[in-house]
Amino acid sequence: MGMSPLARLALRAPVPVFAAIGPGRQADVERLLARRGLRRALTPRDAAVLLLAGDLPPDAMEPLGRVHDQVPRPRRILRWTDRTETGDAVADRLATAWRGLCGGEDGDDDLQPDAPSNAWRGVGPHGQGGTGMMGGTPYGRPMAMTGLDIRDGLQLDRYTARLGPFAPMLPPGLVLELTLQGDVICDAGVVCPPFAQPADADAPVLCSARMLALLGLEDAARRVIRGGRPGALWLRGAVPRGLGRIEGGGDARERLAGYLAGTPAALAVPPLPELLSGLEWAEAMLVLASLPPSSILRATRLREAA
Amino acid sequence: MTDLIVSLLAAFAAWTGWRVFRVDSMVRASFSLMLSFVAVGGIGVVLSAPYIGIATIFMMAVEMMVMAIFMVMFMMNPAGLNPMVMVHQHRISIAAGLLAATGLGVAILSTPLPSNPVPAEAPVVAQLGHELLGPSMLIFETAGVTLLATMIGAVILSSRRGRFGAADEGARPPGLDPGGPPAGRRPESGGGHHHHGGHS
Amino acid sequence: MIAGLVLAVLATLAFGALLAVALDGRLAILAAQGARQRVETEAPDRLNRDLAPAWYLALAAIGLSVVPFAEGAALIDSPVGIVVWGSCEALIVVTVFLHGWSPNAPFPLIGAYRYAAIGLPVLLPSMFVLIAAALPAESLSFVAIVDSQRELWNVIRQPLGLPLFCIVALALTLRGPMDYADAADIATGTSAEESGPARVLWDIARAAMLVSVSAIAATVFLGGPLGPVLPGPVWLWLKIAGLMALFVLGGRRIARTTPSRMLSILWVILLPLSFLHLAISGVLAL
Amino acid sequence: MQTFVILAGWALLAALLARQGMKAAASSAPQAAPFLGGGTPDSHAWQRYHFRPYTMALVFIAFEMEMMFMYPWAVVFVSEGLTALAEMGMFLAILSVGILYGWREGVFRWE
Amino acid sequence: MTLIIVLLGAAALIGIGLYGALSQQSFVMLMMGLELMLNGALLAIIGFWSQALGGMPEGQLLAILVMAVMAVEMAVGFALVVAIYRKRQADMTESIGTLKQ
Repeated sequence: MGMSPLARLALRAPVPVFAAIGPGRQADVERLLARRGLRRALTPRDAAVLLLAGDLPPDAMEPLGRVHDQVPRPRRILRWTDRTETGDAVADRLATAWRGLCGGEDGDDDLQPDAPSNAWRGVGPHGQGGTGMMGGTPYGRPMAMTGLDIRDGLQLDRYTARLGPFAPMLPPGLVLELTLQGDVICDAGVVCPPFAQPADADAPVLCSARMLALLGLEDAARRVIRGGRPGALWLRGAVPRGLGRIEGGGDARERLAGYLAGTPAALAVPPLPELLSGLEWAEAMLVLASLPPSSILRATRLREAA
Repeated sequence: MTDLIVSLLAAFAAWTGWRVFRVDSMVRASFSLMLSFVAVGGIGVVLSAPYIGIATIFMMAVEMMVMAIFMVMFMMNPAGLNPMVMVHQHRISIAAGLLAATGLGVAILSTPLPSNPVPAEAPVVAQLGHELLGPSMLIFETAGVTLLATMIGAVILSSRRGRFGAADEGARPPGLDPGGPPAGRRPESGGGHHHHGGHS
Repeated sequence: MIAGLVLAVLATLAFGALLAVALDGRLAILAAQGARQRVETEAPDRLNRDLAPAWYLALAAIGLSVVPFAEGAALIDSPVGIVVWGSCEALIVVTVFLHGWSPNAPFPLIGAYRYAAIGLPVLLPSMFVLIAAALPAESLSFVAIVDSQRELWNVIRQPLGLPLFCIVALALTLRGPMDYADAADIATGTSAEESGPARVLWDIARAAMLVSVSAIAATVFLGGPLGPVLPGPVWLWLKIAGLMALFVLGGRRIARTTPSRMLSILWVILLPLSFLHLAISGVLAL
Repeated sequence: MQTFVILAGWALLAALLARQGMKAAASSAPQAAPFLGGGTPDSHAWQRYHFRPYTMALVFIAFEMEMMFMYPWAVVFVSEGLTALAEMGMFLAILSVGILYGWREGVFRWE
Repeated sequence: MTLIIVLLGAAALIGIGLYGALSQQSFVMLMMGLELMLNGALLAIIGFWSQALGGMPEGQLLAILVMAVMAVEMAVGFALVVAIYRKRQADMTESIGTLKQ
C-alpha cells in the first residue's frame, strides 16, 4: 500500500460521526458515541459518517436528506435499525466505513435535488435576485424583516428558522420554530414533538452528560457516561442561579447537582414555548438540556392538547 | 526607500478609504476603514512615531469592531445582498471632496514646508509621558472628564431603562383595535418595508 | 542575525503548533479532515472566509516576533512591544468576528457576535496586566521587561498578573472556559460551516496563537529566556511548552458559563481585580 | 522600517499560504444550505443583528481610550514617582465613576 | 519630500471623507466620513510632528487627542443612533430632520 504518512495518520483518527437519532434510540447512541475511537461531530461539516439510529417517521425523511447532504464528500450513511445489534458491532461497522472513506472510496451522493431554495438568477439590476433595498430573494433566499424586540424594544431584524429534528443541542426529533433577534429567542413554537424515548434516556448519567457537553466539558461528559467522575471545576457554579426554574423542580443548577448525585428528576414541566422564549441562546439550550427527555415530550404534548 | 513605502501606504490608505463608500457590505466598509487607519499607523511606524503609529492600529481595530457591530445593527440590508447606492446630493459631494483635496494639495505644494525631522533614537514615548504628567496635566485630566461625560451620555442615550421610564414609550402609537398595528403608520408589507432608498 | 530570528520564530510556531495539536489529541483528526471536501455556503463573503484563518496565523507570527528569544534578541525589537501585542489582540477579535460573519449562516453569526461581546472587554484586563509589568521595566519593550526580571520574576512580584493573563490567553485562543466563539450549544459556532482544509487551517492558526500567547506570558511573567545553565532560547521554549500544557489541560477542566454572565464577571470582578493589580504593582515599583 | 517590513511580511506569507493551501470551496445547492439540524431558515442569516450588549460597547470605546494615556505614563512612572501615581489614580478614578454608573444602570448584561 | 507625500495623502483622505460625510444618507455612514477626515488630520499631524517639528511632544499629544475625539464622536454618535432608532425605527439623516418637528 503506497499510503502517505498523512493518510496513515488520518486512519488512526476517531471516526467523526454525526448522529441522526430516531425514536427510542437516544440512550443507545449517546452511550455508543462516548466510546474511544468514535467522535461525535456537532455539525455535519465536521463529520464523515452519518449514523441513523432507529426507524424514522416519514416526515423526518426530508430533514434527514438535508443533514445528509451537508456532510462533506466523501461521506457514508450507516443505519442502525436492528435493536439487537450491539454497540460493539456498530462501532466496528463505523470503523470499517471510515477506513473505506479514508482509503479513497466514493461516498454517497446527494439525496436532495441540486436546486436553490428559490429561483433568483437574473432578477434585479445586478442579477442578484432582488430589487430595491430589501426586496426579492437575493441568492435564492429572502432577507430578514424587522419586528419588535421583547427585551429592549428596538425594531431590528428577526431571523425565523425551524431547528431540528437532528440538531445536536436539542432532544432528537424535536423541531422548534424559533424567531431570534440577535441571540435572544423572541418566539418559540413546537413544530414536531421529540421522538418518544424509553426510560433509559432519563438516566441521571446521560442527563448530566448532556449538560456537561453544553458547558464545554466534552471529555467530562464522556467520562461520566463511561461511569467515571466528571473531573472538572466550577460545574454547578457555571450554571446561572435561577435559570429555568420550574415549580417543584428547582432551577437548572439544582437539577445538574441532582443528576451528578445520581437522582433522576421528576418534573411537571410548563409548555416549552413559555420556558424558552425570552432566553438568550446559551441559556435556552442549558435549560433544555437540564430537562429529562420524557418531561420535554410531556411539555410539548401539553401544548398540543390545549 | 522610506519615501517609497510612505507613498505606497498613503495610496493604500486613500484607496481603502475610498472603498468604504463603494462596497455594499457594511462589514467590509467598516474594516476597509480600519485598513485605512492601519495604513496611517504604518506610516507612523515608518516615520519614527512608533507609539502613535501602533496605538492608532490598536485603538482603531477596536473602534472599527464596534463600528461594524453598529453598522450591521442599524443599516438596512447590512450585508449588501441587494447592491444599492444610498446617497443624496451626489454631484455636490464629489465636487466638494475634489475641491477640498485639490485645494489642500495646491496649498501643500505651494507652501515652503519647514524641515526639522525628529532625531533618530529620541525617547519619544518617554517625552510624551513627561509631557502628559507635567505641562499638559490639565489636558490629560480634562480628557478623563470628557470620557466620563461620554460614557454617562452614551448610557443615558442608548439604554432603555431611563430614570423616567422606558425610553421607547410613546414611540408606537396605540393600535386602532387592541393589539393591532399602530395607527398612522403604513402596514408592514413584505419587501418594501420602510423603503427610503429612492434617491439613487 | 535577522534571518536566524525569522527562522527561530517560524520553527517555534511550527513545532509549538504541532505540540499544541498533539496535547489536544487532535493530530490524526486534523490529518483526516485536511483531505476532505471544503464546503461552500450560500452567498458567503468569500474573500473574508478565505483570509480569516490567514490573518489569525499572521497575528500569531507577529505576536511571537516581539518576543526576545535570547537576552536582547527579538525579531521586532520595538520600543513599544506591548502596544504591538495589544494591537494583535484587538485584531484577533476582528479576525474571529470575520470568520463567523463570512459564511452567512446562523450559528457562526451568533458565535461571532458572542466573541465580540466577550473579546472586547477581555482586552482591558490584558492591557492592565501588561502595563503593570511595564512599570518596573520603565519601558514598553519586551526586551526591557525581561531585563527587569533579572532578580525576581514577575510571577512572584506581581502575583495577580499570570492568573489574569491566563483568562485572556484562553479567550484569545478560543479555548477552555472562554471558547465563546465555538461553543457546543451553537454547533462549534464560527467553525460550524467550515470543513476540509479551511477547518484545519483555522485549527492550526488557533494552535499557533496558543504558542504566541504562551510566549508572551512566559516573557512577561516567567522571565522569558532568563535561567541558569541552559541557553536562553531553550529556557524560553521550556517555559512556552509548560504554559501551553497548562492552558490546554487546565482549560479543558473548567466549565464555561453563559456569555451574559461572563460579561458581567469581566466588568464587575476581573476589571476591578486588574485595577487592584495595577495599583499594587505601581506601589511596589516605586 | 524593519519593523514594518516584518509585519507586512508575515501578513503576506500567511495570506499566500491560505490562498495556495486551500482549493476553492465548492458544493451543490443542498450542501450549501446553512446547518440547522435538518431545519430550514426563512431568510438569510445576515440581518440587522441585534447585538445585545450594545451599551457596553459604547462604554467600552470611551473607557478604552484611557489606554492611550496609560502606555506613555507607564514608561515615566518610576522617574516621576508619586506625581504619576496620583495623577493616574485621579484619571482612573474619574473613569471608574463611569463604569460604576454603567454597572448601576445594568449595561454589562445582555440587554 | 516625505512630508509632501504624507500631506498629499492626508489631503486625499480629507477629500474622500468630506465626500462621504456630505453624500451619505445614512447616519452611520456619515460617521464613517467624519472618521475618515479625522484620519487625514491624524496623518497630517504625524507627518508634521515627525518631519517638521523635530519631535515636539505636543505633536504626539495632539495625535492622541484626535483619537480621543474619534472615540467620543463614535460613542455619542452611536448612542444617538440608538436613541433615534428607538423612537423612529430609522437610520437616515432625513428622518433626523423630521424628528425636530
